[in-house]
Amino acid sequence: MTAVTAGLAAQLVLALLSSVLTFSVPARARSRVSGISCALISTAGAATGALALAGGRGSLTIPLALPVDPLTLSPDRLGGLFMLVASAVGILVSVYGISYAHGPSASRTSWAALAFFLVGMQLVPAAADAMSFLLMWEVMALASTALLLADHAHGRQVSSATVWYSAMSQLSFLLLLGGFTVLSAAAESTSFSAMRAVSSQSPTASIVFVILILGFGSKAGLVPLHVWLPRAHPEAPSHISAAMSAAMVKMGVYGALLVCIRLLPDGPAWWGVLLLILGGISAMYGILQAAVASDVKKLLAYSTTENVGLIFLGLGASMLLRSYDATAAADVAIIAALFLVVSHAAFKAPLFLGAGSILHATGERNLDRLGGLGRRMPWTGAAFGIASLGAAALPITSGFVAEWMLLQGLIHGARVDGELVSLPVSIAMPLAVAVIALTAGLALLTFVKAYGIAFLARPRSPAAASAHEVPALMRIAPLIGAVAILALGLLPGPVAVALASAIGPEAVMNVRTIGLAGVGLPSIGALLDPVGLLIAAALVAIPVLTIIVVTSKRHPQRVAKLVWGGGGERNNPRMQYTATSYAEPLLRVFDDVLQPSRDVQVTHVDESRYLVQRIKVEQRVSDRVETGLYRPVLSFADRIGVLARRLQNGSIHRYLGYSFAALLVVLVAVSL
Amino acid sequence: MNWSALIIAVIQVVFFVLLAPLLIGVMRQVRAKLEGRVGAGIWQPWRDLRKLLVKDPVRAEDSSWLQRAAPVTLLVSSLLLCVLFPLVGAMTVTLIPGDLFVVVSVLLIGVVALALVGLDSGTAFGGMGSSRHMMVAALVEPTLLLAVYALSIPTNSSTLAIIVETRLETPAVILSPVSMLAMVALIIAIMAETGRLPVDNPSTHLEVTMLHEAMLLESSGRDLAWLELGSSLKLAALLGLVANLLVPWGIATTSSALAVIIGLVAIAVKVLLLGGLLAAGEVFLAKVRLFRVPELVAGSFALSFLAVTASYLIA
Amino acid sequence: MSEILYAQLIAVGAGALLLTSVLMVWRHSVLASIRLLATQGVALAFLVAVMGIHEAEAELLAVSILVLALKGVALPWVLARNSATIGSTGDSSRLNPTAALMSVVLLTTLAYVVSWPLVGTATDPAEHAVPIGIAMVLIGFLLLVTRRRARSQLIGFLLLDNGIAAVAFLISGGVSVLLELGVSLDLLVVVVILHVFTGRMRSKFGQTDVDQLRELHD
Amino acid sequence: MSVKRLAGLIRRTGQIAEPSPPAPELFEGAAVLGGSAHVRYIDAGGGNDCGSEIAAAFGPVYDVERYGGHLAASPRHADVLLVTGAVTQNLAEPLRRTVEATSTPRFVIAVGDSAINGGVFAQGYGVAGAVSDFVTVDLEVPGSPPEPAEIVAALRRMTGR
Repeated sequence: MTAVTAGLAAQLVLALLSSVLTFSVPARARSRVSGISCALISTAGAATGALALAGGRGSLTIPLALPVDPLTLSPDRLGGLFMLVASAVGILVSVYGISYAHGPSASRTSWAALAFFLVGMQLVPAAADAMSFLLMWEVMALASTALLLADHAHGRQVSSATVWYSAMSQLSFLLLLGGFTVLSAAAESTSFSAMRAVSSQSPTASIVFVILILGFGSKAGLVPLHVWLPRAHPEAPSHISAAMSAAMVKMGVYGALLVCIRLLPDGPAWWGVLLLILGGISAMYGILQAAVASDVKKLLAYSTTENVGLIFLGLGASMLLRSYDATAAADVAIIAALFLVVSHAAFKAPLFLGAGSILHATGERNLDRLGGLGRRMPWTGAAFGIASLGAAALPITSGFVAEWMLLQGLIHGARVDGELVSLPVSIAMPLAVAVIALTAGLALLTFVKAYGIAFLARPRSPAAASAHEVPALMRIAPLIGAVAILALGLLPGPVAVALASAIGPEAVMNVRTIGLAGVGLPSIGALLDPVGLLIAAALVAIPVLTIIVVTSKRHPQRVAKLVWGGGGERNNPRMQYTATSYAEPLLRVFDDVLQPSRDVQVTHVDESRYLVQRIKVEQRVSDRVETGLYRPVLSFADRIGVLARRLQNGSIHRYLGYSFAALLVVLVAVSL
Repeated sequence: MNWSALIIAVIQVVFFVLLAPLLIGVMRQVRAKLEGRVGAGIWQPWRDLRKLLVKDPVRAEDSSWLQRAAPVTLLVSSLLLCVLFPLVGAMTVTLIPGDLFVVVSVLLIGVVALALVGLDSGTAFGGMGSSRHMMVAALVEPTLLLAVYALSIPTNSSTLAIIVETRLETPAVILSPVSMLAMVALIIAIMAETGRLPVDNPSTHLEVTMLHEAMLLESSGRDLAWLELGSSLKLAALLGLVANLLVPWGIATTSSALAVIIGLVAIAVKVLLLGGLLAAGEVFLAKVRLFRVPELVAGSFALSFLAVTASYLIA
Repeated sequence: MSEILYAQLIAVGAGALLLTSVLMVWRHSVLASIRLLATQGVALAFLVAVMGIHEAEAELLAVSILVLALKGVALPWVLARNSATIGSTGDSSRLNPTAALMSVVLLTTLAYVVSWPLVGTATDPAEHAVPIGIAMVLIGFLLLVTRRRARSQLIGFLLLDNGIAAVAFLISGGVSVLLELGVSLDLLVVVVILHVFTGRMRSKFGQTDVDQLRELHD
Repeated sequence: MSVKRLAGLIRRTGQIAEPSPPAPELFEGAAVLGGSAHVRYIDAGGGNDCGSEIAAAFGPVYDVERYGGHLAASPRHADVLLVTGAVTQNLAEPLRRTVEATSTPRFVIAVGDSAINGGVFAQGYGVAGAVSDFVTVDLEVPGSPPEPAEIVAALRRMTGR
């Protein structure tokens, strides 16, 4: 009975306990009690994950009555990492939920579902065999569906989002089921350790790889399987969307890693190319949609697709490089991918929680109607701002370190000590760098827009003008996330080493801590010390600040009534740029990709058609993947359904006829 | 910790703070001469800065702390560029080498600070400038990164100082088609990044045609001074980098006083010369339509991409 | 001359060829394209001359002079003269410029991919430049396909021919003078004919927008 | 643009700015500007005559820029406000706002008789008064309209060059 085992058991027990509590305590105490108990579940998960990441071993075996191996939970270092990430997010979400959850999302069902959602999510990476993996996966999926359905009362979007979400997550479940079935059939065992025996070069392996990647990809939100993200995230209660986007999506990533480096390591080169392409497309498409989105939660959802895309890009690049024996660069790339996982969890949680606070304070999700929140909600503003910097991958945040490592891995990948690795690599790497660069640039624009429009300038609507800072717990949770972002960004060295240890001992060779806590990549001779950078910035800033202090004594700042608007009276906030107008140039540039539908109606004055009375411009950007790929399939499915209905018209005779026909068929079959 | 590099870094910062306004002055003067005017003299930017520092800044009620913080951020990011770039000497401070991606991201900090100033002002023009500015920055980044990637390949290191040193030792690298393609791309990218013609007209008064200027419309006094100084520093540092990549000769590789002095003189001459050429060229350029800018950027992107692949596959 | 210098010069020539081809897609004005075409001809001649000097073949030098005379001077001159008389200006491309440039990138990459088996293992720097010749051919085709005006299509055609010539020189270390002479003269004839043709088109239909030429006249 | 053509252009244009007359004495208090006066031009009403003269003053012939004058795009950047024309009813308030929006120390120059005392427009039905009725005027440039040279002289008193 090791500590890890205890931790695993504790999570399960706490989950049951918390659901019992939820149903027993009275309504007014419910949120507090259940929230705290959920936080405890995640704390246990975090502790367990940390232990496992540090190398602690231990397994929890649950015997089944079925004639299959018992369910075994036994996290390795990698699993521990993901358990830690999921649990850390879980803690924030639970704490935030205590104050945030209200109405339907504070119901018994929701809180119980949250408990199971968290435990399922935290135990997926602990699974040591296909059965328990799929079980935990399904617990996670169903619980999240229930949570999403919480305020279904609020109209059709919620229910349609739920339909999309459950359809996609069940699809992914089926794919996983199929993939693992084939794999365990090949390995003649459901335990992951046995599955490693299957050769990665065999055709079976390739089939399994494709199926599983599709399954995990749809959970991770890769294009074209991302359609549920932009629907589910905006409609779910904000703390739930935070949990989904920051933690649950990562389980898809974990699955991909499980397949690529644990179950079927050293696969053929085209696996890497496939992941590279999927990731690149997801990154570009996601960030483009995010850049033109004006619903803040939709924007965040699409940016999740982008980040997952980058993660898969790193994974794919690492596999490609490894298959050409550029191991050093390969390790750097995959460590970078893991860093992206951690960093994305760190900044996406506060972003969604911040969006929740905005929603709570103004009732608005549409950036076009926000503004000036920075002064009205300083704490939320600070957290959201720092998280935006992280999402935009600017120093000294975690996102920057991750992207820096990824780029270093890529540019040093194409050559191993001066020798060209191979043609595909030398073409893939520049393309990958270009994709990352464009993605980073657009992410910059996206989050400058998100923060600038929402928190700066003047309120664009009465709701925003009357905004107020949110309760303490809802301020603290995002701020913790913000602190984490800065901590990861300032002290990346130890983190990177830990991540490398999750990959394997040989990966640890390629990364080390430099200076105070900077990260160094000895094998490719590059280093980054954010603290040093910060110190340098501080040093050069000192003279400037002294000048400011001196001059501002003699020349104090004067506050003028109006912003400069040509001296006119009419200078109202509606004149400011909105999120839509902010993204408009970009929309034009990428017109061919996004294909927005524009609709201009001009009404003339009755007297003369040369005088315009009113002009109405409507512009909508729809998800082309959805309209182009899913709609046809769905309509086809509808048609099948209509045909199927013909079979059942309720007449007894027809049913008797069916059974009679069936009987005849059986007889014929037997007689043959 | 190698102190010589540290000292050189300090020298670079101080020297470029002195040089940057002078560069702007020279460029304006060249332009004025070519337009048949007398020109305000090369010290005018200094006078402007001095004056702005002794004025009382004004800010609107609705604007936030960013109105004061962002200009400083921009200036600090530009100063950091002067620390990280190999301008006077090609040594690297041990823990903060001028790594290409770090440099680019430091550059972007300034870009973001400026964009936020534009948004914070809460005027129509501020938002417009900010939006256009960010779009250009977003589109330019791939070119920027790929160009520096191409330059980093021959040395197999992404540290600017090492790249410059290699070019100093083997000038053949400079003339190689790869580096030529990359330099052309890099220069176009820098023109776009620093808001020069043909992407942006630095001397315009028509708000509707503005990119960079439109974001400053609300700033005044010392805030404006920081923004102006920061932008000119950025231009000076980037020109200095280009100059050292094109003609690395004269840059100090040892920390002897003589070498440093030579380095100072060399970089000053290079930067001012390049600036003069730039200004002279700008006289004959018109600003392209905003929606032709992507075309320009795409062209430079194509060049930089070809530079990278070629450097792998030709040589 | 030393191997390093040789490689350097070949690389410079090849780079010039590639750069001019990209710029031809980039620029819209026909006159600019013609100037670029002339530059390209000079670069090609330079390339041939370098190879000639390196392999000490008088024939190659003769060819290079021929190339210079024809591709560097004669053809552009004919084109420019004709354009000047018509006062032709920009040309609108079917593809939007950004897409065109991106496809140039892809085509060049493709050229590298297809020529990798040929030159991947080669030691001669000249053969390493072969992909650029192929890329020129592809870009020439791109211009032929996307440009609207007959004249700029003609430029695409010439670019294509330059590409073929470049590949021929780089792989075989030079075709014989006779062959080159023949090809170039054919080309000259073609260009002249096409010019007469476009002139007629202009005089008959008022413009040379190929899109407008749908139905046959007698 | 070939170098030859460039050189030719420079030679042909040469310097078309007129030689500068001796500098007038510095306006008291303007020393703070230290030879750099950014100018915001406000047309508070009246005809466009003064406006065109100001435009001429900033043109290459009179070339105020050589004395450190510079047209600013926003009053926030401005040190000197050139106000022309008799202030009309509608523009009185915007005039006040613009002066208010200018960062101190600032100087207001009323250009032209109509700005100084309403000139021919005084008692016009739409005219609210002279500039000095609404904002404190530091310097006056008489004339209807004043010559560019006089406007330049006024600005030189600000820059002191």
